Amino acid sequence: MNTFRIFRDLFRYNGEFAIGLMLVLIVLAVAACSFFSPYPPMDVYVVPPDVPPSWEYPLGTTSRGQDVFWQLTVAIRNTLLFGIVVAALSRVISLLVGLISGYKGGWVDRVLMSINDTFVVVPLFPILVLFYFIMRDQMTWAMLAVITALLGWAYDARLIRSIAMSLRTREFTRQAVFSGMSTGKIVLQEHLPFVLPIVFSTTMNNINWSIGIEVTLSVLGFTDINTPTIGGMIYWANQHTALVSGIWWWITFPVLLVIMLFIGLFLLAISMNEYIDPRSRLSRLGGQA
Amino acid sequence: MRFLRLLTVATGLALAATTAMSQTNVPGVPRNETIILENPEGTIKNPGWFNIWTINAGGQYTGLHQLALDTLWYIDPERGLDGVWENSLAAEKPIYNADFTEMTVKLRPGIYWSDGVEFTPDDLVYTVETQIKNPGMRWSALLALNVESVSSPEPWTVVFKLKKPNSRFHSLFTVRFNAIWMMPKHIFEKAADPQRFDFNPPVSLGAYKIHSFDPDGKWYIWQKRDDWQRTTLGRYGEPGPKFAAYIDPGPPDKRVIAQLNHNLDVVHDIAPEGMFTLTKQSPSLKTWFPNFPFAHPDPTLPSVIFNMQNPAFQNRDVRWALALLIDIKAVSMASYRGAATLSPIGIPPTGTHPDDYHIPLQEWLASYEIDTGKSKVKPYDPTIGNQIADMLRPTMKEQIPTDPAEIRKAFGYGWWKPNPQAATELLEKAGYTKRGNAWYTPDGKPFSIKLMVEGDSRPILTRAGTMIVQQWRQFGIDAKTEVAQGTTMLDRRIAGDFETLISWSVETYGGHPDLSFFLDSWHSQFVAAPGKTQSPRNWQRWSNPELDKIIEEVRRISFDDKRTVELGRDYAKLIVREMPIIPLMAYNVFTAMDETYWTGYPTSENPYANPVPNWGNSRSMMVKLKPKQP
Amino acid sequence: MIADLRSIPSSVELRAPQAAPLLSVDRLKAYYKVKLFGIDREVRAVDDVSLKINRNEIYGLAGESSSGKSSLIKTIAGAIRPPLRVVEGSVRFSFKDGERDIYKLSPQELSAIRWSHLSYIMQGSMSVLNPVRRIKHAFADFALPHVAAKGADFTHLVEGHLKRLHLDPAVLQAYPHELSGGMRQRVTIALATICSPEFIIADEPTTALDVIVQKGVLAMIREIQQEFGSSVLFVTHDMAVHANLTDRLGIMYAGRLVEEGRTRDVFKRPLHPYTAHLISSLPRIGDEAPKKALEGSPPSLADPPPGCRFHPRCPLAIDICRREAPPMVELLPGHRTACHVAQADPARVRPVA
Amino acid sequence: MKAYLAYLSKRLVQFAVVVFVGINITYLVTHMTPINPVEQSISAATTYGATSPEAIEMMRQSLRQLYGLEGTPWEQYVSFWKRVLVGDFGPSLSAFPTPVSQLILRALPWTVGLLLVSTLLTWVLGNLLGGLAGYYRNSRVLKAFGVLSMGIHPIPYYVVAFVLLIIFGFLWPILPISGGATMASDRSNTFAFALDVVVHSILPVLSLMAVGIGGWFMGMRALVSNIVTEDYVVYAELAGVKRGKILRSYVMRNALGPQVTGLALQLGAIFNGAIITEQVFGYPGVGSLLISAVHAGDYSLVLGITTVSIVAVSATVLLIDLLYPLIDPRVEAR
Repeated sequence: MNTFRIFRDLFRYNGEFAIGLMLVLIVLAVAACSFFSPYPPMDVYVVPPDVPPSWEYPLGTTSRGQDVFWQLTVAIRNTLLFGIVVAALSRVISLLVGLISGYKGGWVDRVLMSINDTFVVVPLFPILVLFYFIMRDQMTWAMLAVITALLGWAYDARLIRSIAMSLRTREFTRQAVFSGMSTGKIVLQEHLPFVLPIVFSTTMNNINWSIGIEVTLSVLGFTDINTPTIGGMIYWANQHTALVSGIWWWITFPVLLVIMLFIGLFLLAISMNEYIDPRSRLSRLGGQA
Repeated sequence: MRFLRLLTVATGLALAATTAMSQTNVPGVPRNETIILENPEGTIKNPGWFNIWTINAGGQYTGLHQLALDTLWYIDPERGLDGVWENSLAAEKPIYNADFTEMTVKLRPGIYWSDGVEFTPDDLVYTVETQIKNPGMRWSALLALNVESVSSPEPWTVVFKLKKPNSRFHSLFTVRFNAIWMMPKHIFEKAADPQRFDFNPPVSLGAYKIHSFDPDGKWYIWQKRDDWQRTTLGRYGEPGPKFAAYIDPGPPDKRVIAQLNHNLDVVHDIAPEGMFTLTKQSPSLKTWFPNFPFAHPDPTLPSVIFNMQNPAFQNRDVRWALALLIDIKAVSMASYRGAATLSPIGIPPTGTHPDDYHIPLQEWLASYEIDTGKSKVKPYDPTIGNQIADMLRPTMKEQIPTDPAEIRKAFGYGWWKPNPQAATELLEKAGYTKRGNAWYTPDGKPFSIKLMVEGDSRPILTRAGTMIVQQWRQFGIDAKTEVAQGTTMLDRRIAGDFETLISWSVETYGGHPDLSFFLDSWHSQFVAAPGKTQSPRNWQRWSNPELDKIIEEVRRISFDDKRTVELGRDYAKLIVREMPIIPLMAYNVFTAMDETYWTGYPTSENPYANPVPNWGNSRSMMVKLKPKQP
Repeated sequence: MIADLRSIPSSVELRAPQAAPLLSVDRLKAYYKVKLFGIDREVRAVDDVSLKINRNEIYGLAGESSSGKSSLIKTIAGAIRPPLRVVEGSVRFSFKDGERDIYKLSPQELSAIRWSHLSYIMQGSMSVLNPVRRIKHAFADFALPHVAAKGADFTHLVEGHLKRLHLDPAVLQAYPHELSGGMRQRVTIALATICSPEFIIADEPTTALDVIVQKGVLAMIREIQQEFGSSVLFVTHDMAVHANLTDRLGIMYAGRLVEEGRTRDVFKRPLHPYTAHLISSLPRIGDEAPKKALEGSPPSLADPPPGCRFHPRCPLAIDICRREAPPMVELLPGHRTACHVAQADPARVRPVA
Repeated sequence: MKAYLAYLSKRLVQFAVVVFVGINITYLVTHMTPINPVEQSISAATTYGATSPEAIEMMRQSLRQLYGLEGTPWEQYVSFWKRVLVGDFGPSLSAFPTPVSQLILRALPWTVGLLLVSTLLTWVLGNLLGGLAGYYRNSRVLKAFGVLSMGIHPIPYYVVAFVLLIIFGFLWPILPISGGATMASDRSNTFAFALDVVVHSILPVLSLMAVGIGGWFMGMRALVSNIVTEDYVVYAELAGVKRGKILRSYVMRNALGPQVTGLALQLGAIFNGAIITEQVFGYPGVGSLLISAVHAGDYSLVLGITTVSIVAVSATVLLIDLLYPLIDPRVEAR
């Protein structure tokens, strides 16, 4: 089966996948719109401020004189990119550490897990804030993404390690060892497919987590406020006491979009998981018929 | 399943139970006898520490320096209860000898500490000597540098012998925002080490004494002394509120909510939008200006500060060009939603300053001319305030004043007209070139400017900076804001680690024309070498022989000498010519007062005090406040 | 090997069967109804099966994997969950205290007969015990509701039962992972038989055990059956086990019962070509050439072939086999088969050499 | 037993290493920040008052002495460890001379009280409901709860907290929105004070639960839907074991392992405080202490808090590792 057909069938026959895909596509479409924004994203007072949602400004305008819709397109693009970069980087690290540690065992495992545990126990938030002070204006979102990724892999690495450990004792691994496959090959060819479903679902969680970090840091003002992000929008709305001033659309729409993204990713993850994981596919057919 | 039902019932019950509990009721402290004010310090990390004479150990604006402490003199940033100058613990103004090497203070008798001990010259002598002896104490250095000896040769008189002439020595004991507060000798001499003594509970010299405070640092409650007549405030009559609570009300939105719920009588500062919400929703709101812009202009002057040691900004034409690129109307809108009081000169347009400086200089400003190399331009536009008022009138309606005098008071006395043409000519004169849409420096590099803003801690200035950067960028300069959150700002500002910066290096008394409060530190003798730490407040690191001459002249004349105003105007003109900072506006503080429980707050119509509740002289408010409810 | 196992006497020879069968399955159809990618699909796992099991007998059920035998016993045990559901037919037990139609009972009634009357030894002894609880808890959970004894009496009861089965009561304190595979299977059997059930379903209880252990486990089942006088429905694809243990034997193919008779008769004289194939594929001492495998693979139950479901692989298939499904007919006394060829001439079916 | 002791000692060494490295990382990072506590103190003391450049220079010198910032970085590092090993974090630099430990101890009861209650409540409720939802797949109530918690889960916490605050503090003002207790309440009346503290903690706890519950709920539901297909569950069902018993002893019990580990990590992390909760609800606690310490360049205080947190998290992880065989007997001491 080629990939396209799998997707087509999933879309046609799996409601969760269809809804998930639709939601993610909407979010992506909004992000893509950012390239057609009529206003430079950083400019303020380009439209009249505080206009509620209307025909002219479908999502209203902010107290900074920005169009919420166009601002949102750039914000979601940056936030999404941030989440993806963090997730991708930290997945690579946690996969490497988890698989090697679980497969090699012994002192390699002990050393790697000591490092791993150190990252689990080091309090993330103060470190991020301190880094903000160290990096100062070099603390762009890309930098923040790298640092967040460096601090955000440890927990999942442990998860992957435990799976790799159980795989190591299985029959096919022994066979592979006897047939003289190299460690790298075994890990990549034999173990990775078993680990992928878990990677998939942790990726979703990680994207969500990193967006949360971004928003928290922004709300406290510990990010580069020049780059529009979802957290940045909330930051500015907050600076203008938008909630008590009744400028609800400034906060509601970014939040809605984040919810859509999250639910979309969640549905995609569970439906894809069902497709990838042979066990749950079997259980759909009711065990052995 | 049963569990779910149980949960629902339990939640319902819990909510019902709390409904009954939610009324704020403080036992023994009746709400109608209490004024609740915001302490902008927030939560006090170390709440039980009242020793304000150590550096930065506990809370200061918890009511401690407003209501409990006292010192020799006060200068009100507005008109004052009985004039700008107030002799507080001192019976009269400071008496200097001819060469300013000796200052004599006559003290007021009959003032008592809250534990019944009389305040005497010994307390003043002790305050000075203890601090000199302990270099870690807060005013130790200032006193050690100035004071040769202090003594009380006759009753109620204290004589300071100074190490060198200083015509402004009394300012150390004169409250603008704060000053050197008197220490109770009889308490501190019992402490083993005055630097490690927490002074808890504090003994007051003011009209209020401590009632209770939150061990977690969220609130302090002060109670009116029974013997309030025996304090310096006593001569103005009985203070209205029996209790004064200084609290940490949380982020801006919550301050608005708290005031709408009548749980916070005085909001120190909020975002303009919060103030607009209050004007719409709170019928009991009182503000400094009854109409737009509502806020109280503090005698501080936010400006674009150039790092004058940076070669890029050493050319006056470049600085002027950057000033002419600013569309101040847009900046005013972006920062204060139009509620800014503008000033084109290096003096804040507040208190008595307009009468002394802004109005007399109008003519000079109007005729001031700059030479762009190609043309001569008169950049001043006295109608900017009117333009902003006209711009706001459609949305804010009758809240915008119409009387020209009112407009000038609210929106300032004019500013520079944006003039990109002149800016272009000035830049070209300085050797800059425009290629395509971008400007290049004389040595061919892209002309880039970073403007440092404070972010969260000064949202208004951050907004202004963002707007100015946008205007520079639209002109073809590669401009960017740099956020230096709160403390980083302080570090980088003293280190000179910035290109340009929005902050203030000008702070004045407001109610008194003397400028030495900030100006003295601008003397070139204090300018640090690049890379070294610059001391307050000459952040621009500007040295100018002409300025030095003015400062030295000021040092030679006394505080109340008529010539200070003349010299101040010379300074103002010099700043216009040299533009080492681009003065923008007063720092307008959106202090919101609620008249549900109290009336008689200071306003622009009755400007007897600065309403901003963390200023030391906000104590005057207490004697004017009258209960609204029996 | 087979000869060794034969030493256990068949129960049929000891006791005559009672008149009323303990279990009657009548024209039972149980299908998986699956909606896969939006297409309704029906998997006919059990298709028109009728059989009877008498008191005090061991009935064997044989067939390849995915022949529907697991679905059949799940259906008989009343242990089906969607998407598997009963489409037609009935499953009736005549227990000592009355007759019950499994699919007419309320969930409470069904729970009540479980373990006390109807017990089940599930496939995969490795994983049927909760790995994080001690074995004694499993006994309490499973049996306590069905016996009168409580507290110490119950413990005595369990220990007595274990001793009777030659198991050390100390296993009660153990966790499943601490026991060997054979031991775990014995414990599972003890667990299934604690309430002396009248009917025991044993689903591949010896699969994945090595031969020595297998022998012990089989002996244990036989012993229990004799002691309690229970009936056992014994499922395995291992014909050798059937030969040694069961009294009667049913053969399933593609969701249908194709042959049924006394085990001895079926082995001696298979009446269905598929059975004949199964028997001939048993290894015998002295075999040299590998056995010839049946060509093709079992049909998909979602889309079974018309007529006799075995015909695409049947060496004897004739025209009618492709069109009509053969009925189950008793050709010899107590020996039924569903084969057009055999019904025409039973002699034509014989084990392939 | 011997194997367990060997494991224990190995694990203890690892604990020590992790704590040591962790504290060193934070030490390094805090000392890399450009914020200078001396300058911060000076700025705080002189922001509005009269001052002179010469005086500032004098202050700078005496403060460096007072704060003990003289000496080489190595000497400072060594003296830091000497103090930490005896549990002394030294004086706070932004509230000199108050000891750091005193500041932390004052804030800690609030933080621990609030976060312990909310974390445990969230965990219990989330897992209970998630377990039920995984087991009773057709329950409408549970499905609705699933959708709701999934919808709230991704909303930035700040927004959730603020919306709650506006609803219950402004639109329908039935709950206190600020502080840990009523102003000037009588703390000697223990019962009334305790009730007051509980009422003040309702909104913070609710907000924390609202965003936290979805994670546990979804995690547990996924775990349970896997477990219900396990043989031992199917077998117990076949045996007619009561559903409630199956749910408790077979399904939930077996799903507990990973969730307990997650809980341990969260419990350890509560020593960081809940910065945004504290900010929004004006709740006293370690979080705001930490932020203000960072702002003030008070690395003594930052290090004090992070060290407490690192030790707490490592200790709970260690404890869970050592106790894990109780939850899952299959896990032997490795």
